Amino acid sequence: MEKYLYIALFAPLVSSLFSLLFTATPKKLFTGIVASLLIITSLISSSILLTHILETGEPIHVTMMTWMQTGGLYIPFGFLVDQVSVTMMMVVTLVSSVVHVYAIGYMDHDKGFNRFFAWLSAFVFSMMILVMSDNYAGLFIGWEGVGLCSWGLIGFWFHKESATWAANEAFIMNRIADLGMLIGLFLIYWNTGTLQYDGAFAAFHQLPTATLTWIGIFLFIGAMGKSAQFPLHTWLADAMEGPTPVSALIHAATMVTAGVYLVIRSHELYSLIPHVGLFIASLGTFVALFAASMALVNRDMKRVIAYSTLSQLGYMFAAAGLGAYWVALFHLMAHAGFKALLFLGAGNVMHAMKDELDPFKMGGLKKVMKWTWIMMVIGSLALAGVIPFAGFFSKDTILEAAYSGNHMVIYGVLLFTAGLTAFYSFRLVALIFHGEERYKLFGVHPHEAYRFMLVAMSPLLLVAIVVGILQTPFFDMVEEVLNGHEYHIEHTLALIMLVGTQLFVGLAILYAYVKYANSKIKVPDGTSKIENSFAYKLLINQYYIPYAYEEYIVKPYRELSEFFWQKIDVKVVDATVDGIASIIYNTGEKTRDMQSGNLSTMLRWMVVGLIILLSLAVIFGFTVKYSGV
Amino acid sequence: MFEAVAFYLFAFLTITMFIITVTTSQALYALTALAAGMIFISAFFFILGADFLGAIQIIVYTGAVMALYAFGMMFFDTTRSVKEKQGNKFIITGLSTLAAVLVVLIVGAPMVSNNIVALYPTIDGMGNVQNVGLILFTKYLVPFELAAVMLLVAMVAGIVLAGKKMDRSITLTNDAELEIEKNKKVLS
Amino acid sequence: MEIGLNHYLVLSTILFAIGLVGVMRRKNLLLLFFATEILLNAVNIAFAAISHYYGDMTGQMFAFFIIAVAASEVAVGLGLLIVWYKRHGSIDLDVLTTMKG
Amino acid sequence: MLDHILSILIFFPALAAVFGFMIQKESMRTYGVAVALIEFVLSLVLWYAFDNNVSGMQFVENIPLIPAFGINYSLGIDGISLFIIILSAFFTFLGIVSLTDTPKVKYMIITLLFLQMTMAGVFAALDAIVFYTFWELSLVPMLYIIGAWGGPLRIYASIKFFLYTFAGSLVMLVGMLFMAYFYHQAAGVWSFSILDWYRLVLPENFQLWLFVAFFIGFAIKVPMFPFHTWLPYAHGQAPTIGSVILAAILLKMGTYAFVRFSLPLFPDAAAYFMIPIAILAVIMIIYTSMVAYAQKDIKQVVAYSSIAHMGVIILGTFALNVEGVSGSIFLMLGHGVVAGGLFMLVGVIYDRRHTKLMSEFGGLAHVMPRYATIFGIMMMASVGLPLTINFVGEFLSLLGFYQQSHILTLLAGTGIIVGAIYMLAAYKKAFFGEVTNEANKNLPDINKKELFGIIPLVIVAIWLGVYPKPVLGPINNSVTSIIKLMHAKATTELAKERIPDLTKPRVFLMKKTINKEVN
Repeated sequence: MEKYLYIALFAPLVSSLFSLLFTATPKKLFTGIVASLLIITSLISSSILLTHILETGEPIHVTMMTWMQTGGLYIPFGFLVDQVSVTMMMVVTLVSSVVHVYAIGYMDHDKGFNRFFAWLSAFVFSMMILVMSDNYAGLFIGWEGVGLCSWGLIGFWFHKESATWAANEAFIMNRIADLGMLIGLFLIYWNTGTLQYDGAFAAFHQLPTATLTWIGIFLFIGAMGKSAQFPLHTWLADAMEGPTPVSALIHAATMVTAGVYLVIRSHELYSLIPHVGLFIASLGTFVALFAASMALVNRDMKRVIAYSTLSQLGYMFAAAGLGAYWVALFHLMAHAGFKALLFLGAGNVMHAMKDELDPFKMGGLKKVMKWTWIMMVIGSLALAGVIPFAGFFSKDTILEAAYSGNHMVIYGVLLFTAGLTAFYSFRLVALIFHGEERYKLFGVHPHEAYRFMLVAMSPLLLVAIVVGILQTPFFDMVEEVLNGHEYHIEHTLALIMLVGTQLFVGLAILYAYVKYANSKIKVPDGTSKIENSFAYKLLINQYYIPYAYEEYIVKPYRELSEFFWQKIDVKVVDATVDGIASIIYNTGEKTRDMQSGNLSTMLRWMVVGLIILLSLAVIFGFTVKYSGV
Repeated sequence: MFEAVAFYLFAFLTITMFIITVTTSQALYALTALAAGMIFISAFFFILGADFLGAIQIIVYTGAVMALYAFGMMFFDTTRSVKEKQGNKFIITGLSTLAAVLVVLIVGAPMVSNNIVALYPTIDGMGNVQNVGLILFTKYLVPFELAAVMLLVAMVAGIVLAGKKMDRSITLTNDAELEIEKNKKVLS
Repeated sequence: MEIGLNHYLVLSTILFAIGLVGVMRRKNLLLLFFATEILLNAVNIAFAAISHYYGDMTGQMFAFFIIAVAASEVAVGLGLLIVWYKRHGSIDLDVLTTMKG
Repeated sequence: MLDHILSILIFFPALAAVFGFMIQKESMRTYGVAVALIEFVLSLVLWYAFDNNVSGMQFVENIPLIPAFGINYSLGIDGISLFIIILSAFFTFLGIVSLTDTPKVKYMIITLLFLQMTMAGVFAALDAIVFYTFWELSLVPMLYIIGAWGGPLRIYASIKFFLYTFAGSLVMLVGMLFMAYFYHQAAGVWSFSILDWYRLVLPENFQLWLFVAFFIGFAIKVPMFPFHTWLPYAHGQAPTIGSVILAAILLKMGTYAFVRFSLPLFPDAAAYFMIPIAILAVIMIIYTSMVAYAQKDIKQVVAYSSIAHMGVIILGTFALNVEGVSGSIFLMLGHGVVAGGLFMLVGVIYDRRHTKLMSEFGGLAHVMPRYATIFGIMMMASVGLPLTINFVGEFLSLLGFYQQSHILTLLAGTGIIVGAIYMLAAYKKAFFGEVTNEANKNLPDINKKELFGIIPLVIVAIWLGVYPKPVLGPINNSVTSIIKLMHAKATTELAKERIPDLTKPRVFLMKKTINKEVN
């Protein structure tokens, strides 16, 4: 089995290095094909590992080699495949295989084709390290690695100012969170003496709650950055500057869920500190609502989906924070499927619309892009949580978990958010695929995507449809590791809740259709009443948070830097040094006059010197005399 | 009483002479005043019982040194008055006084505290010259010999230095000749 | 009115001061030499006086050597002075500035 | 030969440099490369012959120079100095190989070879006077390199560099003389041998003064805030090769000396001054990172980033535990490789455009993709991405210091954020966007000779990031023995508490929690 583990891990690396060889050369189709094949190899190996885990239930644990060893610190490259990580591996390899194949079509005309695959495969490799590592340090390698690849991929079209800006923003925001995670690692090491999961988890039980709380908080800060939780969320929406397959893979399915994975992985820690868990859940709930509200009005197709990702991540954190780790993982899995599907569908639309992102400028695309339409609708249904699609099972369980944990506020907010989710998803679908064919005004001739791209998307479609049925087997698989339990609410109540939720969601969908699928929709020009309302402005400007960051953090930082350099470094520190030097130099210049060569002057100075020496002698004599020696 | 009268008299004379020496603008006056001052100083030596030293003072200073100066002055143009353009006189006087006071302080301090012990005490019943001789030729024999050699060297040096081109006088050559000579030197 | 050591020391101080004044204000090298002679003699008086009042011959010995040194100095100094004068035609200190830094 | 390998390492380049005067101008480069290669191979032989299991000094040589004062020509290396010596030979080699069309290349090579002698000497010396001699001698070739081949302000920069560091080392010399005097007082004989000094336990107040004296000398060399201002000038004016050697090796002398002198000689003082120095280090990290962000000249960005990294090294050194000190030594190597590489890369673009202003560039990734890739790798190494050489060092340094202070480590950790900010901003300005400047449209990509200089650095940067063990192992051994020595010598309670006792079984559980420190 170790063989498959290594294949699953290193196939993406090989793929990346292979593509790297051709980065500086023009497009070569075979790099895409080879890369995809290698990723699929990784997927197959992961599947073999999954079957192994399902059959035996035995986790596979290997230690490849030592990484760092000094003092009491020992960090190996160790890999662990258990029920949790194999789930993540499946998610990662499946989505990335799909995205790789899809990208062959999507990046068809791009001159950075080879480079794209190098980055994309490198990302998969980092993600595999992240999920497979058996210690926190290894997780951190993957953690930073995915950050790097995300930087490279968001800024893939580096000629665009906005893209590079977004790339840097994402990297730096992630670094802020990484610092938190690093501190968490330090705390774990100095308190438990190891960074291995098993050793650390065992030691956690003996630690005081205060220490555990700090560890929990710092690790969660790390998770907040990667999973774009408030207040570090702004980078995710801006990250949509990257190519759409990247958005699907990194900013929907895998990387952003790494934070959730971290919390699930550290469940032994978080179950010891439920108050931190509650904070996580509350923050998650808040983000779910907060992000959904921003998605309501946004006029950028990809950003809407990004906000919905943010919102769904909030759901996952809500679940994980409440101790329902397996539910969080399940929602992660389901979400990866349908969200990647939505993104890739959006990618098709973008391709058809020549990179147009405003859904108001589309409309009626159903006729030309039937398959994409179907996929988007199914993806949206799954996202909205309509029975019997994937989202229904996972989201409903989260609601149940909140309800049975007696967290009524969380429950209520999450329920309300579910409605919002349904609304904005179908607002998007309605605007893009139904109503007037507004795109004709802009002279675009949309066409359906390549056939193989659609085929490539089909596994995701499958996931979005059927994954819900797998809930019970999935629970059986992970319950051993995650100490989960199923949530049983009284039958009639459960039924009422189910019907109520479905009705609510259904109404929201209906409302979205009624409002946006009719022929009266025009391209907004900023004059309508709603566009001038306060709420709309607040939401379209993302609560003015990016503006505030720019104004109150970035600008002051830049000015302070300038100040430090121009004023402090040059005018104070360096000037002091030069001042000392010039004092000495000027003393020399001045005393040069003494050496006029005129004997008379020199004699006078001699007398002065004589007096000084004599005075010193006298003073010294007195000190000797009166100091009692 | 006699001692006091003599001290004050000679003190007054010495100081006057030396003040003339350092203030006069005529070189010849200065020379004369200096010679007189030297002789008056020897009076102090006699009062203090250092007869030998007094004799030496007269012989060496007034006899030899002053004669040297007098001969030396023949080479210079001593007839013009010496030009004296000095800066602040207070500084000069002040500095001098301060230095002098400090010297006294340093020299005087051990005596005030009375922790001085005679290294080579005078032997009673012996004349001053005998005392001097006794110590000079025992304890200070080497310095004495060195002083002798030094004097010899100084003599030779003085002759050699001053004796170059004794045959020509600069005061008597005119400027044009001097100019030519200077150019020659530069060329060579 | 007994004449004590202090009287001699004060006298010596006054003479020394006069000598220093001379050293500092004289521009003519020859007259500068005179001033140094005054300095030496001022010290000589002090030595002789101390020697007398403490009954120690060392002071006289020093005065003796000082005289010797003074004599040599005059001999060599005058020789140099003459050479200098021959070369530059002046023994004014203001002209002697070849050592300007 | 192995008995005298250190002497050979030190004096072979010097001898070769002397012979270099007789070599013809045309064949000088070949000669220089050959000599540097032999030197590098010798240093590798040294590594091969080095016994990893011994924590003490190896290849010791001892020849009395002035026996009356106990001054000996005494050499030896341990796990700490071994790799820095190898690094210096490595950089001399790469530097000569990648030397671009410098005027008077003959004299440049001779100077570099002399410089290599002094560098090897500093790191191999076991006698304070020998150490001091090489320490000061190393200034001369560098002064010459900056002053003769530098930019327009070269005279100012070189004089500043020389006088500043020289003034510091004079204070250090006074400290050394006092140290020898105290040794004389205690042992009755004079000795300048560092190993002898190790055995001397000084009273705390003496330690404090001596520590300060040594500290000033080392801190200027490092350079620590606020003694750092000579560095930007030196880097700004120095030719590429000068910057490379300066950043890669010469700065390490200061931090190396901290480990070699300050820690084992004055454990109480080190513990006493730990927090103030750490505060300085934190200021260094954050402040210089911000200053780096404000720079307009890409070389200055790298120069200031060097200072920030040196701050992390200082922090690791004064963690006073094995993790931190090992990490700081590893980071010395890491920073040497990475900063040296970055300076070389800046040199590549400077050779093409004769400017280093970022506003002159933009969109270079279009015209020079290979160059952009390599620069990107080195930049990411500099930012401290895992699996690159800098991460290992930074991680261990911060990890080590975390034991001593939570809050200071947290503040120092912001260095990884601000570090990313200035590096990415600089990279964005120079490489991303459209090519706007006409002059950049047809720049040739990085060529073979430049690649030959830079690729080994990239390989080392990644190799030691993935597999640091062969280097970290020997370092760990030597550091462990130093920490043991420090704990044994510590006299004050504070020092006993701050320097871990390695003889006892380790107890993990931190003594103070964050809550305590916050309160």
